[in-house]
Amino acid sequence: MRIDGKGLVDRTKPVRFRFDGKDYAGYKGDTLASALLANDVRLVGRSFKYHRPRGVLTAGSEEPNALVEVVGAQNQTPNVRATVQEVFEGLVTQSQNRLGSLKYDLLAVNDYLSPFLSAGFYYKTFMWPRAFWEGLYEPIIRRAAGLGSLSGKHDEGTYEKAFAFCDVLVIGSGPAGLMAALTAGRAGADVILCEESHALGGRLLSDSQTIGGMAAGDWVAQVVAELQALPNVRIMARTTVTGAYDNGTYGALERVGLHKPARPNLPRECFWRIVAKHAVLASGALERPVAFENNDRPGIMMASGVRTYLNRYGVVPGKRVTLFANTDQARGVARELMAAGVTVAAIIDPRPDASAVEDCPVHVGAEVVGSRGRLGLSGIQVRKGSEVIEIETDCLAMSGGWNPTIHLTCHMNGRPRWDEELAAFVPMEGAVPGLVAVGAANGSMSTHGALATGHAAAVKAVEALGRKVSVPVPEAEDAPYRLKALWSVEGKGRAWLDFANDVTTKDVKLAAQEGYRSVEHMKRYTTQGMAPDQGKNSNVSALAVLADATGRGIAETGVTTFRPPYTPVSIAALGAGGRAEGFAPQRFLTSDQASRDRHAPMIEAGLWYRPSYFPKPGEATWREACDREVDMVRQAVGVADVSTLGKIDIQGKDAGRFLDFVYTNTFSTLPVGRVRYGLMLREDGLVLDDGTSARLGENHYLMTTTTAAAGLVMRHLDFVQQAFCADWQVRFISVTESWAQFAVAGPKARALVNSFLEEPVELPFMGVAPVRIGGVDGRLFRISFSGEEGYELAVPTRYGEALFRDLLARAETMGGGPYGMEALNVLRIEKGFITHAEIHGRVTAYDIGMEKMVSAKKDCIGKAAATRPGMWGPEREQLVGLKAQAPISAGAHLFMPGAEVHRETDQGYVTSVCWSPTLGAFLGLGFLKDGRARMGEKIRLVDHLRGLDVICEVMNPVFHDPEGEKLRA
Amino acid sequence: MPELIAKSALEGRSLSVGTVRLAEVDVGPITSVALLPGGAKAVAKGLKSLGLAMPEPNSFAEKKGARIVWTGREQAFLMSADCPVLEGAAVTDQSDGWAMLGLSGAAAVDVLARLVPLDLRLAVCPVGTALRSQLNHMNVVILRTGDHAFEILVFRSMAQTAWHEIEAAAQMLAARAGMKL
Amino acid sequence: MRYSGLKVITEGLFGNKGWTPAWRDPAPKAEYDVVIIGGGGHGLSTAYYLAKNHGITNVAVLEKGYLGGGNVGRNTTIVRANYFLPGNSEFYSHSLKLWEGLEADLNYNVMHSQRGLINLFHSDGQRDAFARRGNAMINQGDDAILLDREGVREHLPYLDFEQTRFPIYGGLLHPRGGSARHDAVAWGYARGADKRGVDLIQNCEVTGIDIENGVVRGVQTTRGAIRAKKVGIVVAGRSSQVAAMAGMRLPIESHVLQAFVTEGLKPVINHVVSFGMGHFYISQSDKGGLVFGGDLDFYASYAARGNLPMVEHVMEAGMTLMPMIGRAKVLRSWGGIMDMSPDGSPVIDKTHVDGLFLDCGWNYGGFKAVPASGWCMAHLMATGEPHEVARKFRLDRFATGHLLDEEGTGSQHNLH
Amino acid sequence: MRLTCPLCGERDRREFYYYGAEDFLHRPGEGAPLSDWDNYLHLRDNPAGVTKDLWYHEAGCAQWLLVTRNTVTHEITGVELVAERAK
Repeated sequence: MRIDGKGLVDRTKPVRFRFDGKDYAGYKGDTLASALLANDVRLVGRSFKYHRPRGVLTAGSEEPNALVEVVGAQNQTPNVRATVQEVFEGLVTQSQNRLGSLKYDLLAVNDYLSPFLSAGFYYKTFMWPRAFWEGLYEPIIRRAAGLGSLSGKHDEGTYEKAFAFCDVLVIGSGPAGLMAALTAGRAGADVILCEESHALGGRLLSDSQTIGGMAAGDWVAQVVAELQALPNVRIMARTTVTGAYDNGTYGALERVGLHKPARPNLPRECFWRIVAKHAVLASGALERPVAFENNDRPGIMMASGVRTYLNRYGVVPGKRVTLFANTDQARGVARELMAAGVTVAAIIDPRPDASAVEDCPVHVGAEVVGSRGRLGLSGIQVRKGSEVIEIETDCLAMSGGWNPTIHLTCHMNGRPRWDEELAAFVPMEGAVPGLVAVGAANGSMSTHGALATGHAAAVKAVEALGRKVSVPVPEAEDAPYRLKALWSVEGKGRAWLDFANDVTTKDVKLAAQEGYRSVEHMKRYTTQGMAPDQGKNSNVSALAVLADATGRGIAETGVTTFRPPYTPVSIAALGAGGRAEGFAPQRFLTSDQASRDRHAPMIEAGLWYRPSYFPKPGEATWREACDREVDMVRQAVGVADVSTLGKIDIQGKDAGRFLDFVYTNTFSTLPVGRVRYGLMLREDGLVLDDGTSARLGENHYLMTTTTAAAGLVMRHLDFVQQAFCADWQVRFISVTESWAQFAVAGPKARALVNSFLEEPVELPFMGVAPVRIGGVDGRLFRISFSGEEGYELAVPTRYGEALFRDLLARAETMGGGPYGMEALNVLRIEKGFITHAEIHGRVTAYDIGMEKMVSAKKDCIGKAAATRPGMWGPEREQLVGLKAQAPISAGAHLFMPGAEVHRETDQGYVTSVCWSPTLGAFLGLGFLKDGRARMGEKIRLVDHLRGLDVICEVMNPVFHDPEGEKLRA
Repeated sequence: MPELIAKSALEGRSLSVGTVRLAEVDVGPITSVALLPGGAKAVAKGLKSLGLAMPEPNSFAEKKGARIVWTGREQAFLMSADCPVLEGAAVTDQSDGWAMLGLSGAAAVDVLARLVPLDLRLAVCPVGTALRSQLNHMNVVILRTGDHAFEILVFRSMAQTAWHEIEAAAQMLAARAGMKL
Repeated sequence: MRYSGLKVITEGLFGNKGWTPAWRDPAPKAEYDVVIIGGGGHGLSTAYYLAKNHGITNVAVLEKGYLGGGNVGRNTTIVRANYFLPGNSEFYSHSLKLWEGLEADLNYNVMHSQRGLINLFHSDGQRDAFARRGNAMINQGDDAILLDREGVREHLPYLDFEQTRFPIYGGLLHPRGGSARHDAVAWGYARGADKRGVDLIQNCEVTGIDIENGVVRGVQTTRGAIRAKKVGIVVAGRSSQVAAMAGMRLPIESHVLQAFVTEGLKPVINHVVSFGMGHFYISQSDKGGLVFGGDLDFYASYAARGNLPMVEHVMEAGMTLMPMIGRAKVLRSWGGIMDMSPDGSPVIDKTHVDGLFLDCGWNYGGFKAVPASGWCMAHLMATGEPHEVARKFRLDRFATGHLLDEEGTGSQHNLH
Repeated sequence: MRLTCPLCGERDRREFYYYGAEDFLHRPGEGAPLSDWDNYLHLRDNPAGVTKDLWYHEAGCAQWLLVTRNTVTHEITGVELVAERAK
């Protein structure tokens, strides 16, 4: 019901929205919860386990009951707090976690079965027969559990992430936060003020008091106006600081577009990483419920919630309101309701010494012991001494006192301190370096306390920044906070602690009875605190009940750990930018467009895209194209872009010495103008990478790495140089991106290459020379990864596309053309060249038959560790070639022909395979126990997954031209 | 003989979104100058011919169209000028390895705040600052060339991704514009 | 007390008044035959199998905090046997078989659910590597099925097959893989061990290990000295500190691994799914929360909490792979302390001290190993000989080069 | 988490690569026994408290850093360049 003359919603701007198929009207500034309450909708959800009818409990993000689905055009958003979601024109929402309608939820039967569904019941049953767990019980449990639903469709929303930096981060804009922001802002510090709600002011918007002689709302407006005018203050509304991380880093979620209809490019949410030199936590406090029998009916609400709906939204959730509270502060709710013309049927105050003087009946020393009303509250039972009276009411405002909102102070493992007087946990000072809790978050419950501590923390922060400031603290109420702790009311029935997960005092007591006495055991056994509200409404009360049940004090019982996020954060916001190709950068070759023009399917190679093959008309499969390309290279000439290989330019007098140290073999003796294959080990003796390095000048080398290991090798070289030889005359830098490099291979390679050169060069095998191509300085290498006479032609990247297109055009006139990754792979397997399929991190130089490349004359990285006894010898699997007449597969395992096939008879495995058009056979590379001693043997290849069982011949892995005559031609 | 046509990474592309302008910038030659141990004096002498010196960390300097940018320990990129002979340094041509993106406009700093984990407040990052960092998952060098202007050096092969991500950030910012508290 | 459906009903009818404690809360005795340091999953299962398999019941489990408070209570609950190196594959195969009979054995429903685990691959090379793994699994007697892209689509239609950065080539399905309710495993073993006479002593921190002439004599604790003929160190997460009490320097570096759970949702993910091109794996709990994680934060840490870069990486991986989870909200994030070894495999071995045994180095694969680790550690402690499925988990294998490196990333602790 | 690179200044953890303990700097000399290599490559003090470890400013200046750090609180008390460290 809406009350005239109350609230901050804009009554000139009505808004239509929908809930469970029915249209309602609210106003701009309403939350879904306030608008539903204004429309007298009390039943908004069903509880998690028992499917009990539930209504709005709070007016904040801690809401455990009023969770709904927001339905969008493409996606729906589950578990949205109706108390946070602002209404807008066209908002469509629906209730969740029900089977049937919200009113007639078939799963409400669980409520009648509750005696059998007590804490941990599932650990004790559903065990027999075994197959029934997965087949029957578990699917039923899974369907009944859960809350809202995802649509199952890709989230098409827009999300954003951002960084921000400031001197002082103020978290919360109640009296303490505003005062802190104002103080720091006036001092000239860079301030970020985050407020979870859409409006600044915190609880000053929810109650009626005066600050500095003016109405609190006016004071808020004045301060906000000043802050907005300060260029050094950034106000972030609708922004929840969700986590405190190391070294002054905070995570924060800004709800950018959730209060508006979707718009192109408008982020729904933005996840901020805020780095702050100082932080002031002014997050206030959360009111806690009291556990009494059936305290979960729609219409039973937190007193602070009732107060917020009245003052901020102009809504009363009932016609006959009752108040059950154990503090003087909560009385204000009743007074404000009465002042607004609402009937307050009774105040029930458990404190025997509390005042009985109000303009309504007051029962002191009394407790609410029960309630009635199936889908909404209709009455309560109140016990006063031995007498139980019935009071008609449709809204009970309850308050068991306040818990300071200390969560962020615990995110770095800080343990809070129990304050007996407040009957609450307060932050341990310094628990998060640089963060100071103020106001109610630190147990200063009065408005004056909030203003004073907010001011003091800001003064301290700005002084640490070397600034000075003088801001008077305005006068405000400073009433003492006086309560008698009341966690639960004695009674027989179920009294809820954790509304969201349906955990009652009985469950907590049962946990204690069964030995789950540690607070962590209790939490895990009962699931208390694990629901969407993260125990905000129940943690302290539950552990108080546990403390009582185990005969310990609350301080001794301790709390469970608060972990980030403070309120749940969508995966999409935290993962903004990751959608589709955004997950990792895309790297494109200069030949990319030319390859696509020829319809080459492009495949991911690390971050790069490389052509798989170049189909010709009439070729139906990749194999046809691949076979043709292999043949083309072997018979004529092929061109491939190999620019993705890592290239590192190494200079200095000690460059050769440095290469000797990082490679197993020697490079200092390499003549200028020559190239050598190098093998690089990790310090643990296993192969890191391989590649060729060229000596371009006396003190100048060019190292090549594999595509996959380019970054790894650079990091490795940096480490070796900086850690072990920082004083050597050597410097290096990546030139991978500086050069476009093309392999030209085949019997006609020389002719093709020479047709490009201003002056033809005669290069020996493994030679390198500077060349000029069409007026451009380039480099020519005579190296081969195919076994044919091969060259690599390098030009500055800007000329890459032109050179590639020209190379192809001329190659085609010679019966040649481009070849892709598939053919490249076949060519190198035929030649027994290894890639990271073979050097997969578990192989030694010995395993690949290169132990002789480990120079005995010098130390090198990995040399010593490779001598460990387990790193060599016949027990190890060694690189072999495999040849078969039937298809074989990489990933297959090897066995002795005729032997049984199981782990213990396993002899090795296959790493690479191909059909070799050159040899007319299926070829493989693999690792076989003591393989080098077994050339010529037959071996059985078994691939269960692909259904292959083939006898292969074990061979030297260099199948094609084993003497290398073609290379040197 | 072939006629090799040069192509920059983004072929000189430019774009405006809201108040932000993004364009590929041609900076001419880029040369890495890495001091060898004991080489500082000789390099200083060589750079003097351009009126430049090895820059302090996190800074760049310009003289008569030439620019020298700090890029690491005892390392700098000389841009927009041919590199003189420098004894005492490893000198490596980097002209083709990078693409330079110019980003300017009142909201340029807000665009970068979406992508770069750096404190770019003017007081902390004044004009003349050069920072090696990341733009999302890409390594970059970021130069503050004006109160509202930046230049971003990104690996050439990733230029398209960088472009796309900056553009997307700018569009989201533009969509926010006009939304008040 | 025996748990059963009937018992739940009768207790329910009588107000659940008859349930008795799942375990006793005994004071430590002056002497035991065996002391197990560490009341986590592995320590509790070791005690359980010492009693059950070897009849050794004069055993104390000493726990610094509360039972099951370490990694067994803060993992992502995945149970699988999909290793490919001999030494690992037989061990995890044995463990999975124990899981399959665990409810009946413990009379405690640990909710072991074999929902199937799918490792996705995104290139031909990855497919071949997974084929090698799958074949090894079958050679070991376990199960594996190689799915192509369409096969994956049948199981996981919600993946982004069109736009994801690294296309889905297929997946390796391990039908017997799945998940379990982590706390219940610790509690089930605790209850089983307690029933067989083992003393479970909580809030009892070991402060020293008594060694005389190379022979272990007992331990010093915050609750007094306890003599013991044999002592087992089963404290993954704190192995280096406890081993240091016996003068040992371990091949272990401690790292933080974060994990995440969302608010409850109606069933949407049936399998356990892992992404091959970023660090991301996910399943949905019976309560409805999506439980997921990624890689280590990568820096050595005992803080049991992480930082945002890895959080964001995990979420970005989730968004490129299965953007339908975008609107699920992360409810809670936490961290566990991992014993990272230089080859990614564990140690179950004797030490240089007679009577002192070590079970450590579980990296981030310790949960599924709980049954077999306890089984093999109990075997080792009872017989003095390694169990046949754990004989390669030697402490000296790094020195000798007999590595068990499934990832192939080498002697850098955080890369496994 | 933020580290202060001696060259680049204070930066987000995401710019850095982590290797491991300081031990990796103390490479055994030629001919050292294999037990020295076991110590170097594998065995670690792994303290719950102050440690020194190796980070690489991969997205920044490409320098290796020796960081003094508390593994329990994550407090960082010192960062030096490996290439210029006091030996």
